[in-house]
Amino acid sequence: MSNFLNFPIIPVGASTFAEKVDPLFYLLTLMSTVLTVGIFMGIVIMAAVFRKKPGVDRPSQALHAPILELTWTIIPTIVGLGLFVWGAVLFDDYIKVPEGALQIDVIAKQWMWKVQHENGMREVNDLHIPVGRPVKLTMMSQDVLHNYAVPAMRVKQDVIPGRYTSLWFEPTKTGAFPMFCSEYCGTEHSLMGGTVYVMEPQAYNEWLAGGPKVSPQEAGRFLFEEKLGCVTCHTGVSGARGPDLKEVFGHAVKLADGSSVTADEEYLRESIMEPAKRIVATFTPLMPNFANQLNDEDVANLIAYIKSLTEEEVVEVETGAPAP
Amino acid sequence: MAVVADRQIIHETEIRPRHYLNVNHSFWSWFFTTDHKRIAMLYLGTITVFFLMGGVFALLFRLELMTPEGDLFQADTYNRFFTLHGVLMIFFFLVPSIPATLGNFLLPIMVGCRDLAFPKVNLASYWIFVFAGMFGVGMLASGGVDTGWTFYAPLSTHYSNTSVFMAAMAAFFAGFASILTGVNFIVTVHKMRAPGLTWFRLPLFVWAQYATGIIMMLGTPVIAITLFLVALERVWGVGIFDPAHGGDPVLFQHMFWFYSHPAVYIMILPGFGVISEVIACFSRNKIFGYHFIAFSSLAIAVLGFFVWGHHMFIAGQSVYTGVVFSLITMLVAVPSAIKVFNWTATFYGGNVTLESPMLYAIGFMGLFTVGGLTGLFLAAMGMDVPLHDTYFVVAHFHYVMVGGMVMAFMAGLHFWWPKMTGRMYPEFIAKFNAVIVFLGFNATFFPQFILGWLGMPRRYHAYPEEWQVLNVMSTAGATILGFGFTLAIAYFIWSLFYGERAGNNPWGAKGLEWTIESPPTTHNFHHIPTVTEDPYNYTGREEVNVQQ
Amino acid sequence: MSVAHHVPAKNYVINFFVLMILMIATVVAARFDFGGANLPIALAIAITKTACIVLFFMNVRYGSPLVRVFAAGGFFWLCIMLAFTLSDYLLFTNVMGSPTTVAIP
Amino acid sequence: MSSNSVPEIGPSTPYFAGHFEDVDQKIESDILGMWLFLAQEIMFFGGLFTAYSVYRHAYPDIFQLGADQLNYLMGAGNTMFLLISSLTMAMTVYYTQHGQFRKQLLCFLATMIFGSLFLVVKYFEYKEKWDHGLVPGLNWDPHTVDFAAANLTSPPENLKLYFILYFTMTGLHALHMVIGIGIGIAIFINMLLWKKYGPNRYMAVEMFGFYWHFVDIVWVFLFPLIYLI
Repeated sequence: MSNFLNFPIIPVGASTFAEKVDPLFYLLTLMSTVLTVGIFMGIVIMAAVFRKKPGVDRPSQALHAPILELTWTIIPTIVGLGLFVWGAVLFDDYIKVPEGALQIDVIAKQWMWKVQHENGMREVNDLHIPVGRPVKLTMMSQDVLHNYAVPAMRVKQDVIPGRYTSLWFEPTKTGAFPMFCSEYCGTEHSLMGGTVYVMEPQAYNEWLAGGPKVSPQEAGRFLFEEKLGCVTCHTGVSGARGPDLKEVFGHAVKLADGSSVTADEEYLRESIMEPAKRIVATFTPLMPNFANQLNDEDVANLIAYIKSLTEEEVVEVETGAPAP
Repeated sequence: MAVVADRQIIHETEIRPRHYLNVNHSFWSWFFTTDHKRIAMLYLGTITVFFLMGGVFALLFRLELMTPEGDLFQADTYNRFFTLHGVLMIFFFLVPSIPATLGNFLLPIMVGCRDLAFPKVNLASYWIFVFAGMFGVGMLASGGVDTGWTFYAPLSTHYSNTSVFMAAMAAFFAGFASILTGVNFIVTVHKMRAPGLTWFRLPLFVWAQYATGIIMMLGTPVIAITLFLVALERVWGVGIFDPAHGGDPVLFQHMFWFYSHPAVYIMILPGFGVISEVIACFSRNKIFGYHFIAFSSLAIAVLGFFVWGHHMFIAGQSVYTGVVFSLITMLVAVPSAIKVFNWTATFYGGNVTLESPMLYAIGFMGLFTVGGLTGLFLAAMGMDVPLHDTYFVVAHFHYVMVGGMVMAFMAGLHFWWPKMTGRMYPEFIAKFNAVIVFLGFNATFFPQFILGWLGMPRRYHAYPEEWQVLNVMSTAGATILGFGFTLAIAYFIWSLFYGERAGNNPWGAKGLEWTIESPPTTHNFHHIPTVTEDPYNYTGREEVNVQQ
Repeated sequence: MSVAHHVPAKNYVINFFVLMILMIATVVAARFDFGGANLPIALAIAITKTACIVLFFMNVRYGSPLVRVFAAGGFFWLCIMLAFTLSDYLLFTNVMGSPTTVAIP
Repeated sequence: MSSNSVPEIGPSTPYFAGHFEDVDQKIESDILGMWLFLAQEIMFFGGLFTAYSVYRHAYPDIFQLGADQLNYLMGAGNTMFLLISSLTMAMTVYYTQHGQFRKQLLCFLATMIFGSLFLVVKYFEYKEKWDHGLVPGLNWDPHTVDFAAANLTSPPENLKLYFILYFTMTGLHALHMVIGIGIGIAIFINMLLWKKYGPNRYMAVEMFGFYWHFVDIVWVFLFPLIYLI
């Protein structure tokens, strides 16, 4: 039971911006509480004092107090203007990126966050950053509106298709902080979150040097679609310059010389490193030789990605969801 | 309605014993009625249906939010539920609630005329609303819609697979119903006032409806064209919000909020009007600062158009524009604050009784104060950043919309129910219910403030575990709230058949509507009255006319 | 009909010819390149034409003050919407700076 | 309307005040109500004009290129038709108020004819756009557009945006014309067969005139903004 009642009501604040925003929030909360209780007590007391007493026939007498009215016109105006100024100053702080901020690019799509660090290091949904250094995220969306929100840092910013937006904050505490998509973006909106890992600078540098912490499939997909641009020929549509690689792995492939071969790891590796050796039927040997460009890990990643194309297809057929 | 027997009513001064409800019982006499009171009753029935539908969706997704995993419904289903809740409640309940029912019924009576300026337009407004409702039902039948009630492009225009077209058209036509009501109100207030009824003798309810009419007339067409463009984009396949050929999704938000922020005032201003009437009546006192309350309604209506950008501080809007919007937002909050102070001051020196309308009105003042004050959090630009699109916003606007508008609507409905139907509802149950609704409401939405500050984003189907307790509280509150509204509907319907007969003026209230029969005759007045006194002339020796 | 206004028919015809001249003016003006001034010129002519139509064809010139207020109000409100929306786009400066190295497409 | 005696409708029958106190109140209400409706219409089109302004500000070169694709002479001709119809409409109201039924009828007929001519020209314009492959979404193949000569700084596909705006704005305007002609035909039948409108009953004609002039005003802005600059 005590465990049940032990729920948070005060969020963790882990950025310099949190330190600036929190006082305003608690001050406003205090002010709101005092005013609400005050007004409510006022109503109750007045209702009690001026209640209609049975048997007593007291004529009502309206209050006429222009000074009072003026007072409670002017004071809220001043308070409102004060809040405006405070809020605007905070916002100014929120948008002005300090010198030397760590530059990180973020791409949002339904329903994932792709993050790339300055040295090309990539991650998905998560974000690793060092403590005590401003971080600037430059963001764009590939489809609908999203919003990068980190409650512990008290920051959020809409991510818009066709426009760059940015967001900066300076973490002050190490730890793992949840991050959410805060602009409704479709079916899996509520799953489009991740974790912001704030690390000691030393640990961050080690992490940064540690190579992509992404799955082999994801790394392969990056090579395939972006770094190497395989996708420009292997588009998957008929008439493309390269064969469709969906449902290739593990299937028999007809070669130009009339024979046929099963597309296993061995054949795929060969096709990448020495493509002209065994050309698939109806295709011309256009593909460049990648033997000098790729290391073994890259090839393994590419093959993992090509494998995943097949597996995905199978999974989708099983669940009965038609491919779009 | 038609069951109300009229044989027992014998008014000595009455020439025609018939009133607007029993003047003709045929179907067509309702279908083609141009009587503003009948149209108001038709509207009341229709929006109640939509309110129940919207409420059921709310309960369903609150049930889903009991557990953090999101295991009761699929994400898709959940998304549809909250969207349908929003669309139905906003376009089909909140916007028409007070103007189209209480306003329609009372405005012509309060300005002392026989009907609204354009009775046929009023009827057209109702049938357009029903037509829109058919699109709404079509939207439900074709699987609902999952874009959120805000229809943000490009999710709504290209990425959603649900019936966005139907939803957009539903809101489009509901908008025209609202425009026609607004135009009718403005013309009626300008041109149809009874002799002697100067602007400053108008009840504050009329001022509020007039201000609402202005927003309806000038704001609604913009949402109509915006949603029309969304619907067109769905059908046509290309559109002006599509980033693929240079369109800007932020433009959609500008056009959307140009209406949808003033729409908030469409929803709350009529509530202010109701509260002014109720507070004055049950304090038996002149309203404090009449002129201020009257002008502040207009000021809110006008300034309300200059603040829409506060929905977009972090949506990619220019910072300088944001600063202007933030400043004006702070200023528009001031008239609302003063209204609350003025209502409180109205109690002073009065003879306060706590009948059910008054309890709802007091509930309104408390909840609206919270709603208004939390609005300040969101209007301060820097403070908005952590709170934007969290449950804090959800709680804030529910405190204004439900704690404000719905409480005011309940207050008004209880206040004028005897006038509208000639029957009293069970007063004790109504008082009890006012307390239930108040408590249920706070239990539902107060935890959401904390959730929002903790960072829980809106429209989340699954959420981290540590937020479960607060969500469970909220769901429990929603159940109580649901019970409260169901009970109210039940005793209102009961009272139609078995309620005690109300006299012409059961509350001892001032105002033209209380000088005529309950229920009124078809053309309200036998002779157009000449008004010689100020409104809320409660001071001085009171003439109680309670018939119990 | 006390509110009936009997404007001489001649006024309508004069108004029509003024409108035709303005129309020709707007076409001619658009054929020349005035640099940035083309848009203001075209808009000024359009506003003048609107004023002619509203004031004379629609009799607002002879209408009650209330009608004038609401007739002007509609146009004024449109200006508000345009002004505030455009303020966003005209004042839009990417305060946070331009994107740096966005490599991910 | 509560009265049992429905007055016979004719050009000399005064208005039936109905729930109004008197006829003046009715007329003033009608005029005010119509203006409020038109204010609503301004905002309705205003949304489109706002979108136009924003995109024009963003892609001035695209809008220049787009305007070059249109036939401004057709637009000018259409403006002329609308202005003539506006004149005849105003004259219709004038002759109605003065009880000159033949002239009233002729002027109103002219209004309808020039309104229809506008739509005919519009049809040919749309057809030309279709033939040139300038209909986004349905037939988009801008082979007649010389993108190279235009020296665009914005992406060429943004031309779609211009044509979406073109079709939406002129289409919505044309829809208003169609509705106007529809109502006009009803009024015309009333005039022709029953001589319904005269010096004592002219509000329907005058209100229709307001609507007609308003549609004209929309075009007054559409023409330079879309065709010329």
